[in-house]
Amino acid sequence: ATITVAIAANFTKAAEEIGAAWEAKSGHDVRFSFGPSGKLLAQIQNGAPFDAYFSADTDRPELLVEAGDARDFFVYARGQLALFSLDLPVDERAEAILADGDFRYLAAANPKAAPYGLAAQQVLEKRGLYQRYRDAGKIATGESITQTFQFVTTGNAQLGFVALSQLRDPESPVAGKGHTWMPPAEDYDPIEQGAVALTRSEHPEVVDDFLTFVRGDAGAAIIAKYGYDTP
Amino acid sequence: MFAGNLTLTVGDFRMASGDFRFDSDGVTALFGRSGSGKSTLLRAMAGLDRHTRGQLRFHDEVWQDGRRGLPAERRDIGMVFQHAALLAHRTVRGNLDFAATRAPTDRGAAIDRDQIIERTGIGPLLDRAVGNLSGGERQRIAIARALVGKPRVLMMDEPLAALDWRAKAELLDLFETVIRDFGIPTVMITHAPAEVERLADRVVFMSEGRVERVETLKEALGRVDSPLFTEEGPVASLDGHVEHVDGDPHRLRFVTTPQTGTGQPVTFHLGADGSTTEHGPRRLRVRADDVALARKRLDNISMQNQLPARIERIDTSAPGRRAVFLTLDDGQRLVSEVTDRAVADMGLDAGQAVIALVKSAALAR
Amino acid sequence: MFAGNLTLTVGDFRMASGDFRFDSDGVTALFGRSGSGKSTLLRAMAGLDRHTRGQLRFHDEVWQDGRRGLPAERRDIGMVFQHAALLAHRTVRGNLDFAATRAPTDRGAAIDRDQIIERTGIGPLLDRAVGNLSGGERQRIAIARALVGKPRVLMMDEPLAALDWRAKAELLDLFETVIRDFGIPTVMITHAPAEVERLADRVVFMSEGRVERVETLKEALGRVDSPLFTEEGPVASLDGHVEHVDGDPHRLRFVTTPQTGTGQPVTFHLGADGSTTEHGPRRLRVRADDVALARKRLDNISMQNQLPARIERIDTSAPGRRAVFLTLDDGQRLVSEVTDRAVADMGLDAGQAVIALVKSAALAR
Amino acid sequence: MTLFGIPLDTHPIWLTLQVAAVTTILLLLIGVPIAWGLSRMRSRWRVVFEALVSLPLVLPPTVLGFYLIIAMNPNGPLTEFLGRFGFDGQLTFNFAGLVIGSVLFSLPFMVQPMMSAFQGLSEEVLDAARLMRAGLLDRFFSVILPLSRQGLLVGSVLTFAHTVGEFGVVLMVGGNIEGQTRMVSIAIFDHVESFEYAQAHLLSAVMVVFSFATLVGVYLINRRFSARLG
Amino acid sequence: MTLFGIPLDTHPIWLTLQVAAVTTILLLLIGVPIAWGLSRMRSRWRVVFEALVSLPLVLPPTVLGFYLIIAMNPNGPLTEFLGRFGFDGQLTFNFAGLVIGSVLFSLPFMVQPMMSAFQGLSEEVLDAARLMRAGLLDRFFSVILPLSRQGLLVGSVLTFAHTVGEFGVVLMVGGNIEGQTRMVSIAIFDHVESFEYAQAHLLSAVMVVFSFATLVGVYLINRRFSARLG
Ligand SMILES: Nc1ncnc2c1ncn2[C@@H]1O[C@H](COP(=O)(O)OP(=O)(O)OP(=O)(O)O)[C@@H](O)[C@H]1O
Ligand SMILES: Nc1ncnc2c1ncn2[C@@H]1O[C@H](COP(=O)(O)OP(=O)(O)OP(=O)(O)O)[C@@H](O)[C@H]1O
Ligand code: MOO
Ligand SMILES: [Mg+2]
Ligand SMILES: [Mg+2]
Repeated sequence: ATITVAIAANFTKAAEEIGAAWEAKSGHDVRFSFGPSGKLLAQIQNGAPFDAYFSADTDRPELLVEAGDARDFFVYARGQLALFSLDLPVDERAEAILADGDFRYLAAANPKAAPYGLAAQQVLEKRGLYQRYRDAGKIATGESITQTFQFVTTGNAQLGFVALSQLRDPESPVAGKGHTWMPPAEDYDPIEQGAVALTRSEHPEVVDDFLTFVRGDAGAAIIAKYGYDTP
Repeated sequence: MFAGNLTLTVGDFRMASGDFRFDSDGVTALFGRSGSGKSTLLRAMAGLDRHTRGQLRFHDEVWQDGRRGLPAERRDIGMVFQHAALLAHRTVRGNLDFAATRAPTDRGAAIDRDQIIERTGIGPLLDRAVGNLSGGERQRIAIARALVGKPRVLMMDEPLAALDWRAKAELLDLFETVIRDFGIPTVMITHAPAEVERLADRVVFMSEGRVERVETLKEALGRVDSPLFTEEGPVASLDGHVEHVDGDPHRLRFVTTPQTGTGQPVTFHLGADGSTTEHGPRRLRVRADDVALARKRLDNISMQNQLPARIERIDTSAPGRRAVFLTLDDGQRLVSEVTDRAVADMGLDAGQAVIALVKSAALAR
Repeated sequence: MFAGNLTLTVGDFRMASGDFRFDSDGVTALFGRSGSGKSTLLRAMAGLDRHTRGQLRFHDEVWQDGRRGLPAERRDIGMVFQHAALLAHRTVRGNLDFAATRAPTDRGAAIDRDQIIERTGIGPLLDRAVGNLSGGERQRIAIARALVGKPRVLMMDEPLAALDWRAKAELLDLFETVIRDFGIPTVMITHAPAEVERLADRVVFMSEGRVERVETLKEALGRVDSPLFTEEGPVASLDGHVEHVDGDPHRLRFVTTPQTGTGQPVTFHLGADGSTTEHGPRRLRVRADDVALARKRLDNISMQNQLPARIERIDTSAPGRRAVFLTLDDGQRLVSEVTDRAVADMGLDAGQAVIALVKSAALAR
Repeated sequence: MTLFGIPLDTHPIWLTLQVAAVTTILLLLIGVPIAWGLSRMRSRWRVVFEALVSLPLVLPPTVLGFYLIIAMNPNGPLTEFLGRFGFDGQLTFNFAGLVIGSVLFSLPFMVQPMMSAFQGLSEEVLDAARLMRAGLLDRFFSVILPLSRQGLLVGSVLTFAHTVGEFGVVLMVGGNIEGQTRMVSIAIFDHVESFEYAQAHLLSAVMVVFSFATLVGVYLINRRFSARLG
Repeated sequence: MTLFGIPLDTHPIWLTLQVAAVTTILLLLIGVPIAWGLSRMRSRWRVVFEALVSLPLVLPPTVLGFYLIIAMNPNGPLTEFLGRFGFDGQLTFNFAGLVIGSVLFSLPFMVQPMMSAFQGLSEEVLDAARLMRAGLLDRFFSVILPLSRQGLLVGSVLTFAHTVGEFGVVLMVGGNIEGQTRMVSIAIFDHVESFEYAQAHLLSAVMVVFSFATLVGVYLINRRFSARLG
């Protein structure tokens, strides 16, 4: 059978690799629909023919479970926030650079739309900087973590909060370049990415098989490879 | 037959024809000053303006009844617009084809397409785009296009205005052929009295948006105050035909057709006239200015036409001038314009026999 | 003075004027058949087509030299196009204003705008949009617009084609006033020999894209094979002026202007002529067809003008027909067309004194 | 398929061209009559309709898409309404959805240029066609459309190009389903998301080159056609 | 500000209207001459330029935006080039960036309709204007533009409406900085993303109503103007 799985855009690469591995193992087919988590949710709520949903957060999938549209919620990955800059030495003196504000733009994802954005906001708030930079118009806001990443890697923003997975990806355009600092994990709420099986699926067993695979060792290995923590 | 009463308001201008009724066969001329509403009436008759109101019948077909008009495309009219209105996306040939392919097939034999092309002289233009033709060329194409559509009625808005005299003459011949031989009722707007006198069977006079009167050509030419005369003074138009003098191809004369049972044909020697291309039925146009009167025949004068005539009546045509209406031997009318003094000196009066002197006469064109 | 040699290829048509040179003062008529390239030459002279090549000088200004042409907007030409070419986004007044505001201010007194509006009869139209005017109205506005621009040269492409005779007559008067009183050199295309004879000082004959010849009006009227004559036969044009007979406002006569020192003015009684609106210098147009010849004065005939004349020469104008060129007492020329037989019967020959009979004469218009 | 050694999934390309072509054709069928109707409308309400036509543009595409999937929800009134006529499918997340969204969003691109072309037609020429017995349909195809071909060209080019590049609406309404509703614009987006920049650039380049060639071709044909008719 | 009890941040609204207005004006200044030049071009290369003009449309907006921020990045050649003329700012993430992006993306919407309007002008009328001593500039403003106002209208309406609704390019090039470059389209999107549907609907409604009113106004003015001139 063929199942269709909606995947939060930040998980694109990992999902493709997982999908290929599962297809080889199970003999079933999986097709993906990548997109921003919010759009995928709206689509599911309006009849999109998806069998499972991998969000970038936990609120959205839970919403579906509450509405009775989904089941079997689980966290499939835990994202890690990273501060990245092409030329500012954030790896050495991140706190000072953040505190000085001696940069024109800091990129961060939109806290309303992306969990990494909320995490970045929390990191800055912890240091009492968020309001200041926001009011000063120094925060360039990406609608997704990908755009945030592009703002930084193209040099339009001097530094930015991105996902560690984006830096760890071997094909990342900045792999091995620039400077990275990992804010302490306790400075922000865990970035948990939740998945659910959708009740409208016509092949619940196949979906279950796929989700089981994701949770299994093979899946976890791939997920970890792309820079996510696994539960 | 056209009968009706049409109104059409365009902007500030109100065309309210009033009742009119005229035979449609042959040629009807619409005559009137610029801005008098000729084009507006023609458009209303063709059904081109949906604001047209009133009544219009063509024979027993109702073309307009109140707000309801028969759609223009079903009136079967061939129209020549004042500005040609060619289809810019088609060649000359394409324009003719457009009309031809939409012509009713059961009117097959009507008018020969090749002949129309030849007579309008547009043969060399057939494969040209219509965007860059000269003014006269455009007009001739518009005429050809209207004719190849084999319409039941032909309507033309100043079709000859942009043409040189030779093209005019050729097209007048063509119109005459088409109208005479194929009996296509024609309504045409023209500013040229000479065209009216040459072609028209009746004249619709328009003024300030109104049909002032409808007269047969004879009637229109029979009153001295006719609008047709304001330019050149009174004119007579005689029916007859052209023939050779003694078989000499270069000498032509015009022989009139008697209008009464006892009438005798009258012969006019024709002047040099570049347009004298054809024989057969024609009209002869004689300006009153060109007709002198004498009591008897004169010799030793280069006056070719000295015709016995009887004075029908004498009207005042302008201050100090009289129009003398004459009846020729064939029963047709000739007019002479002379001064009051000449009438007095010569003692002219109705009923008298006189000699009408016409130096040479021009064919109406 | 215009002098040059222009070529311009548009599509398949090649206008190659050949060398030409003519005075620019007064009126120059461009005359030729439809499609002969008149409009093309006029456009080339105005600098409207960038493919124009060759030479053109206006007095000592170089208007065209090889590929380089003086931009049209700097040639200071007032143009009346064959199809009016009004600015659709402006009212009638806006069209006049467009030209007026761009006229050189130092030509202030030239022509009075109000007078132009009155003479073209467009006063009631001033606030109208130009989209829905009648054909004649458009043309009159185009003429007014060209004049209010106070151009140095006036160029007109069949400006009178769409007009009724009265509008024609009024505008011809206007042209004459403008050209005479303000000395605006004018080049105009027309198909009507009558307009040429009324207005032109010289005629540029075009044929197949070539300037065939340039002649003064006298020259053009002095040869029997003139293209001006193909329609109506030979015509004479006499200079003179109109005046009242004995102060009677309704009786007019035309008195010629002697051309030689010893010449005497000749008087013509005028026929009824609706266009006889003005006095002052005019031209009288007399068709050869309308002139009869006699050996002596005739009585008892309603012929008003019996003028002594001398036969200058006798040409063959058409098979069987002769053009008799006559010199009047004032030194001007009249032409009479008679048959071969009349010449033989009356024994006419050059040098003889005869009486020219003109029933009544029409003013050229 | 690979090009310059870079893997290239051709399905999105074909899909995009199909959607763009179908959208353009449908808009010719829908937009042209709307434009004609509006251009001939004399009522005072005309301005309202004219404004309505342009409204799809003022909403962000994804938001428009959002409203569209709500409106076309399989349990929504529209699908139900169609159900009464025997329609038992779904309007969204399939080819139909892509086309519906694209048609709606590109409507102004077709209607506006056509309206202005129609308004520029010479009344007298249309009258001449009527009198040559051409009824409305005949006139429309044999006179009105050919004389408005500049407007047709502009409308079609804008519609086609815009549909090729459109992202927000097709993402929402189509659902970006691999092998089914993934259009090139989304595929490029996906490649960027997963750092497959080479593939993203290649796909962009392919679309640009292809579109460029198509446009040049269209303009060349138009030029020939215009030249022939002066 | 609150409307119907729903909070409404008005800054994005003003910003959007400003960007749309400035973009429309700039495109009139840039696009109209381009359209004129192209419409008078007789060279065989013309078709190439015509096609180029439409190309911004075939790339997805976010991808176009991505390429734009690469091209305009503060260390890139363009900024460096401008730096030689004393420019020491940044091209992206500010009002200038929003406008540059919008101008580029909306170029075809202005150029295409204007080109077809220019091509429809009567040569004879332009000739008449020349002979009334109107030089090229004079002619352009007093004859060519007024006679092409249908094209101007279409171009301006499409440009304005499209800029109001555009999302992808302004998001990338503007940087979506709150209070500075956050346009309405992004604000609506944000509200949708964060389940603030009431605010999303309200903001959408405000933009739709406002745009509708603007368009109706524009069409009414055009109608008056046209009616006066028949
Ligand atoms: N749409 C319109 N709005 C306002 N006035 C109009 C409109 N159409 C025509 N007119 C006016 O109606 C009058 C009659 O026009 P029409 O075209 O019928 O005249 P015409 O007799 O054919 O004149 P011409 O001999 O000059 O062609 C003119 O004064 C014209 O300006
Ligand atoms: N762009 C063009 N392409 C091809 N032929 C052209 C073009 N422009 C004009 N012609 C042709 O050149 C010839 C001369 O045209 P022109 O307009 O100068 O004639 P004209 O003497 O003014 O005639 P008319 O008296 O009919 O106005 C015509 O046969 C016309 O068809
Ligand atoms: O849904 Mo995402 O992963 O925030 O782009
Ligand atoms: Mg008329
Ligand atoms: Mg001409």
